[in-house]
Amino acid sequence: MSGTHATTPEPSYLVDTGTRTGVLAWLTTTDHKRIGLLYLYSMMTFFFVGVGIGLVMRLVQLTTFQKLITAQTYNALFTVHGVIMIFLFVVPGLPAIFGNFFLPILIGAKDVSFPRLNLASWYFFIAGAILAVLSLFTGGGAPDTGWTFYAPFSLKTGTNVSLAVFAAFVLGFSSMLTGINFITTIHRMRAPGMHWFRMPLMCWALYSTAWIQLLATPIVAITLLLVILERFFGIGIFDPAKGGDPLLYQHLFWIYSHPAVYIMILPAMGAISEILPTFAKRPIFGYKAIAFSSMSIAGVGSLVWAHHMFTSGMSGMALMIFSLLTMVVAVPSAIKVFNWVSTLYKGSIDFQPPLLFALTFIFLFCIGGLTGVMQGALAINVHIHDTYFIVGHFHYVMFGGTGMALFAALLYWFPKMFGKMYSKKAIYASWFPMFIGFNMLYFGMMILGMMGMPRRYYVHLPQFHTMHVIATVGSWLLVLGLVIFFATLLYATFKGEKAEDNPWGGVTLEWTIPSPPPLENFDVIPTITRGPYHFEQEEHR
Amino acid sequence: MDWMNQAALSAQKSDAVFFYVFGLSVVFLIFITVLMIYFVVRYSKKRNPVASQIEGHVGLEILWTTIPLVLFLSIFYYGWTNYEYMRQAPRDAMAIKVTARQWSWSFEYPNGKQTKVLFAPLGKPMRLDVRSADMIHGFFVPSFRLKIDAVPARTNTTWFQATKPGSYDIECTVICGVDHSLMLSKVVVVPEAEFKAWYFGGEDAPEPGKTLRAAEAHPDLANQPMGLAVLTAKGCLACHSVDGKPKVGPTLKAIYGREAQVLVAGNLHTITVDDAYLRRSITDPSAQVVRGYPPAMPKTALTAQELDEVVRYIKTLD
Amino acid sequence: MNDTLHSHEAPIEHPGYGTFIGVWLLLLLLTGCLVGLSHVSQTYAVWGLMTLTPLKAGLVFYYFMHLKYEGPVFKVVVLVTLGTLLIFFALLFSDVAFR
Amino acid sequence: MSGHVHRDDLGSRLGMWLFLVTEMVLFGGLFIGYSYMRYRYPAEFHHGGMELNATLGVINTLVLLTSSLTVVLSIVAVQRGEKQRAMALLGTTLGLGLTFLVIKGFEWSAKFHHGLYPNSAHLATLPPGEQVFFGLYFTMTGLHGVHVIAGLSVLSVMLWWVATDRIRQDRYIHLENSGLYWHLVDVIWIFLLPLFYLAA
Ligand code: HEA
Ligand code: HEA
Ligand code: HEC
Ligand code: CUA
Ligand SMILES: [Cu+2]
Repeated sequence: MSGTHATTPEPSYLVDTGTRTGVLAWLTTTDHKRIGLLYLYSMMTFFFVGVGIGLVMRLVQLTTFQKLITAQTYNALFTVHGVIMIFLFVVPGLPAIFGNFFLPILIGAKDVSFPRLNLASWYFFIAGAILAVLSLFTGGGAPDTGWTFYAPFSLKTGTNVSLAVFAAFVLGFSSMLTGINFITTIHRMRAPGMHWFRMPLMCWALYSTAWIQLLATPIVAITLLLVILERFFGIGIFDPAKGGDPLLYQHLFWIYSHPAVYIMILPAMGAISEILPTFAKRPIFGYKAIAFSSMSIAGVGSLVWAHHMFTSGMSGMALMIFSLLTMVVAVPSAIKVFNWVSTLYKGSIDFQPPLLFALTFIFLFCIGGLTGVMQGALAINVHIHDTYFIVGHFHYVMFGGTGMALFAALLYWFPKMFGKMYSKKAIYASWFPMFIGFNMLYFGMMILGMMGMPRRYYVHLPQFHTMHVIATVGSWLLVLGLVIFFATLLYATFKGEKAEDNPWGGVTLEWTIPSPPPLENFDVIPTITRGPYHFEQEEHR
Repeated sequence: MDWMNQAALSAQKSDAVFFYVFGLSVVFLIFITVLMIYFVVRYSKKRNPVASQIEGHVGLEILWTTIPLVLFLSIFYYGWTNYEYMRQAPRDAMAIKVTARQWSWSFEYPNGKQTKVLFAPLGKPMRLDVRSADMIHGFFVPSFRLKIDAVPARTNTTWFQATKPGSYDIECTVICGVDHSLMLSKVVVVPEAEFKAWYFGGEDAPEPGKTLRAAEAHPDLANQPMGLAVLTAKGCLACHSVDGKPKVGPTLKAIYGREAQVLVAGNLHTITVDDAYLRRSITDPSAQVVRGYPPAMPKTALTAQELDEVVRYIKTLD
Repeated sequence: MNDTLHSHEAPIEHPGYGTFIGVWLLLLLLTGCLVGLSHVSQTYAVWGLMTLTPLKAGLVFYYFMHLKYEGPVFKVVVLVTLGTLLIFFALLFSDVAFR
Repeated sequence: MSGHVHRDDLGSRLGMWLFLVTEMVLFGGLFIGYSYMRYRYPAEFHHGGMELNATLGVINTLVLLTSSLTVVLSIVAVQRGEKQRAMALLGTTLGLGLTFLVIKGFEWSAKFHHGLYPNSAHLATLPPGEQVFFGLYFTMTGLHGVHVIAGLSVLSVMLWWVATDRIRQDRYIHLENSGLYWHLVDVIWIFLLPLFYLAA
C-alpha cells in the first residue's frame, strides 16, 4: 500500500479543529471516528447497567424460596436485562463502534457516504435508549414480558410495554440507517484499486450485516408497532379473543430476531478475521470462503426463524423445514472456524492480548454454536426449549462470541483509536478469572437446563440449587475479570504510553496512518494494488 | 439427578439424539481446541520466525464444507424422525384435557374426573390436549423430555407413555405473569391397577400414589407451618396470597376478625370473619361470596385436620 | 473503483413527457381491467390481483421510479428485496397451510 | 466535515433506494400478515370487503396514480429548466395528495359512523375474522395515510426549493429522491386496492 504518511503530522481527530469545542464539538460531529467513540461510550454505559442487573439476577438465584426482591421485580429485571443487552448493546455492537470507526479507513475513504445521517443514527440510538429508561418509571412500571414481548401477555399486562416496545422501534430505526449508510459507503467510497475481493474481511462482514439490518429490521418495526396499536386500539391481529393469532406474532418477531443474532455475530467474526492474520503474519486462509460464508450466513440466516417456535404448535411441515434449514445455516459458521484455525498453520505467531481473546472467542463460540445445533434438532429441542440450556447457549454465542470479539477488537484497535498502549500484563491477568468464571456461570446454566430448570423463573425447585450456586459464584469471578479489564483500558486512555502507528505489524490500511488518525484519515487517497493481507515484505527469504 | 431419569419413552427418544450430537460436538470441540493450541505453540514467533504465505486450499474448503454438512443433515434427520415418533399419539391413547391458566394446571379425564395433579397409569399411552384459558403457557415434564405450549384459542396435542412409577415435576415454561415460576404441578405415575381403582372408583375414591408423593414431600414445605403447607399443597396459593397482595381471590392476610361484605344468595350482608365463617368459606365457597370477587373458588376437599391447620394459620396472619 | 455501478456521472438520456403520460394511461387502463375483473367473479378477481397488480407496480417501478435508467445494482437491490419477502411468505405458509 | 464529501448523486439515489427497501419490507410484513389472516378467514374477509366502498377506493387509486405522474413530469420539467411548469406540476401533486386524504377521511368517518372501528361495541359482535379484517384495514390504510402525509410534507419543501432555485436544472437529486418516495407510496396503494376494496 502506497505510503500516505504526512511529512508534517496533521492534528488527530481527537483535537477540536472546527468552530465548536469541547462536548458540543462531539455532539455535533459528523466525523465517523468521533461517532464511533460516541457509540462506544454510550453503549458501555448501558452495558454496565445490563451487567449489574445480570448480577442481581444471579444473587436472587442464590436462594430457593426466600428472596431479596419480589417476583414482579425479578420479571422486570430479566426483561430489562434482555432489552438492554440485545437492543442497546449487541445489536448495534461492533458495527456502530468499529464499523463506524474503521470501515471508511479500511476501504481508503475519508468518511461514510452520509455523515450527517450517521450522526442522526446516533441520536436515534440515544432517543431509543432514553425511551427505554423512561419505560421503567412511567405507566405501569418496568415491562415484565421478557425481551420477546410475546402476545397475548404483552397485550394484557399492566406494565409499560408500549413505551419499551416503542423504544425498540426507534432503536431499530437507528440500526437501519446505519445499514443504509454502510452499504452505500462500500459501493461508492472504495479507494481506487480496492476491488471487492481486495476489501478486508471486516468490510465483507459489515456489508452482509447491513443487508440483514435492511431486510429484517422493518419486520420487527411493524410487529412492535402492531403491539402498540393492539394495546391502545385493540385492533385484534394478535389477540386470540378477537380472532387474532399469537403465533403470527411469534413468526413476525422471529423473522427479525433470528437474523438479528447474525447482526450480532457477523461483525464479530469480521473482527476476528482481521486479528488472526495480523498476529500469524500470513494471509488469512481461504479469503473468499470467509467472504462468501458471511454472505450466505446473512442469506440462509433469514430462513430459519421458526426454530424458536418448535413447541408452539406449528405444523409438522414447518417443523421439518425449519429444523433442516437450521442445520444448513450452521455450515458457513463451520467453514469460518476451520479457516480461522488453518490461518494459524505455519504462521509466525506473535502472541499478544488481542490474539488471546480472538482464540477465546473461537473456543466459546464453538460451544455456543454446537449447543445451537443441539437446539435445532427437534427431538432435543422439545426438552431444552425455554430452559436454562437456551440461556446458556445464547450467553455463549452473544457474550462468549460477540462480547469476546468486542474485547479482542477493542484490544486490537485501542492503540489506533486512542494513540495509547495498555498494560498487556494486566490484560492477561484479567483473562483468567473471566474465562473460568464465564464457563462456571454459563456451562452451569446449560447443565441446569438439561436438568429441567425453566428460564425466567423467580424461584427454583430444590434439586437445582447446587448448580445455581456454582453459576452465581462464576458470575463473581467473571465480573472480577471484567473490572480488571476495563480498569486497565481506562487507565491507559489517560496514562498509557504513546502507541506506535503500527504496534502489531498489521498490513491493512488503518496501520498506514498515524495513531490516532488525523481528521481526514488520509492526506492522499491511497491506490490499492493488492489483497488486504499481504505480508510478503516481512519475508526475508 | 433428575435429568438422568428417563421416565417415559419420549425421554429415551430425545436422549438418544442428544448423546449423538453431544458426542460429535465433544469430538469437534476437542479437535479444534487442541489444533489451535498446537499451532500457537508449534508456530510461535520463536519456533517459526518466518511465516509461509499460504492463501488457501480449495480441496480443504470442499472437505470442510461437505463433512459438517453431512453430519448436520444426519443430526437433522435423527432429530426429526425421533421427534415424529414423539409427536404422533397412538390411537388407543387415553385423551386428557389439560387446561392452563394463570397460574395453575388442571386435568380432565375422559370420564369427567378433574384433578390438579396428573395421574397416569404405568406403560399406557396418554394423549394430552393442551389448552389455555388466558396467556400462553408451556407444559413441561423434564423427566419425560416433553414440552408443548398451551396457546389460547387453540389445542396443541402431545403424548407420553410412562416407563417408571414415580412423581415428576410439571413446570410452566412460558413467561405468563408474576407467578410463572409457581405454576407447578406433578405427574404421578402409578401401576395400572392402582390408577384404575381411582379412575373407576366413585367420587370419593382415594387418589392414587399417596405414598409416593408423601415420601418426596417438599423439603422447604417441611419447615413451614402446617397450615401454609396445606395451602401450598392444595393449590390455594394460586389464587390467594398470604402477604396482602390481591390475586384472583382476596388475600388471606389479616382477614381474621375483620368486617367484610359478602353476598349470600345475591344479597349483601356484613359479617365478621370468625372461625365458622372461614370454615364455611372453604368447605362451601359459593355460599358466601366476598364482595368484588367472582364466585370462582373451587370446592376443595380438606380433611378435618387440614381444615383446622388452615384456619389456625390464617389467624396468625396479621 | 465503483466497478459495479456506472461510475460516470454524466446525465443519462432523460425520457420526455410523452413516455410517462403513456405509462400513466396504461396504468389507468389496467386499473379499469382490475375493477372489471373483480365484477366478473371471485376467481377472476383473484387472478387479476395476482397478475395485474404486480404489473402495475412494476410499471411504476420501472418508469416512474426510473429503474429502467439505473445501473444493475439498483435492479438487484429491488429483486433481492422482493425475493426476500417472497421467501418469508412461502416459509410462513409452510406453517399456516399445513396446520 | 461534509466539506470533503464530494457530491455523489448516484450514491444518494442508492441510499434512497435502500431506504425504500426498508419501507417495502415494512409494508411487506403487513401484507404477509394479511395473507396469513385471509387464509384463515376467507369468508369473513370476503364479507368485510363488502362493507367497504369500492368506488371511493378506485377514485383514490386514480387520484394517486395521477399524482405520481405529475411528480415524475415535474422532474422532466426541472431537467429541461422549465421552472414554472415544474412548480405547477408539483402543486398539482400536492392538491391530488390532499384530495386523497380528504376522500380517505370521508371513508373512515363513514366506518366510524357504522361502529366499524377497533374496540367498538358493534365490531365486538361480529365474527372474529371480521374483527381482524377491520383491524388490518385501519392499520394498513392508516399507516399508508401517514406515509401520504409524510410524502406531502417532503414535496411541499421541494416545491419551495424549486421556487427558490435550490433545485435547478443541474441539481435536482432531492426532488428525484422525494419523487421516489411518493411513487412508493403509490405502489403500496396499488396493492391495498385489490386486497381490501376489490376483495369482495
Ligand atoms: C450471537 C447470537 C447467536 C448466534 C450466533 C446463534 C447461533 C445459532 N443458534 Fe442461537 N440463539 C440466540 C443467539 C444466537 N444463536 C439467542 C439470543 C437465542 C434465544 C432467544 C430467546 O428465546 O430469548 C437463541 C436460541 C436458539 C434456538 C431456539 C432455542 C429454543 O428456544 O428452543 C435455536 C434452535 O435451533 C438456536 C440455534 C442456533 C444455531 C443452529 C446457530 C448456528 O448459527 C451456530 C453455528 C456454529 C457452529 C455449529 C459452531 C462451529 C462449527 C463447527 C466447529 C463445525 C463442526 C461441528 C459439527 C460437525 C457438529 N438458537
Ligand atoms: C450480550 C448479551 C448479554 C450479556 C453480555 C449478558 C450478561 C449477563 N447475563 Fe444475560 N441475558 C441476555 C443477554 C446477555 N446477558 C438475554 C438476551 C437474556 C434473556 C432475557 C429474557 O429472558 O427475556 C438474558 C438472560 C439472563 C438470565 C436468565 C434469567 C431468567 O431466565 O431467569 C440470567 C440469569 O442469571 C443472566 C445473567 C447474566 C449475567 C450474570 C451477565 C453478566 O453480568 C456477566 C458479566 C459480564 C461481563 C463480565 C462482561 C462482558 C463483556 C463484554 C460483552 C464486552 C464489553 C466490551 C465493551 C463494552 C467495549 N442473563
Ligand atoms: C380458582 C381460585 C381459588 C382457589 C384455588 C381457592 N380460592 Fe379461596 N377464594 C377465591 C375467590 C375468587 C374468593 C372470593 C369469592 C368467594 O368468597 O367465594 C375466595 C375466598 C376465600 C375465602 C374467604 C376470604 C375472605 O376474605 O373472606 C377463604 C377463607 C378462602 N377463599 C380460602 C381458600 C382455601 C383454604 C383454598 C384451598 C383449599 C382456596 N381458598 C382455594 C378463589 C380461590
Ligand atoms: Cu404459566 Cu408460565
Ligand atoms: Cu434463532
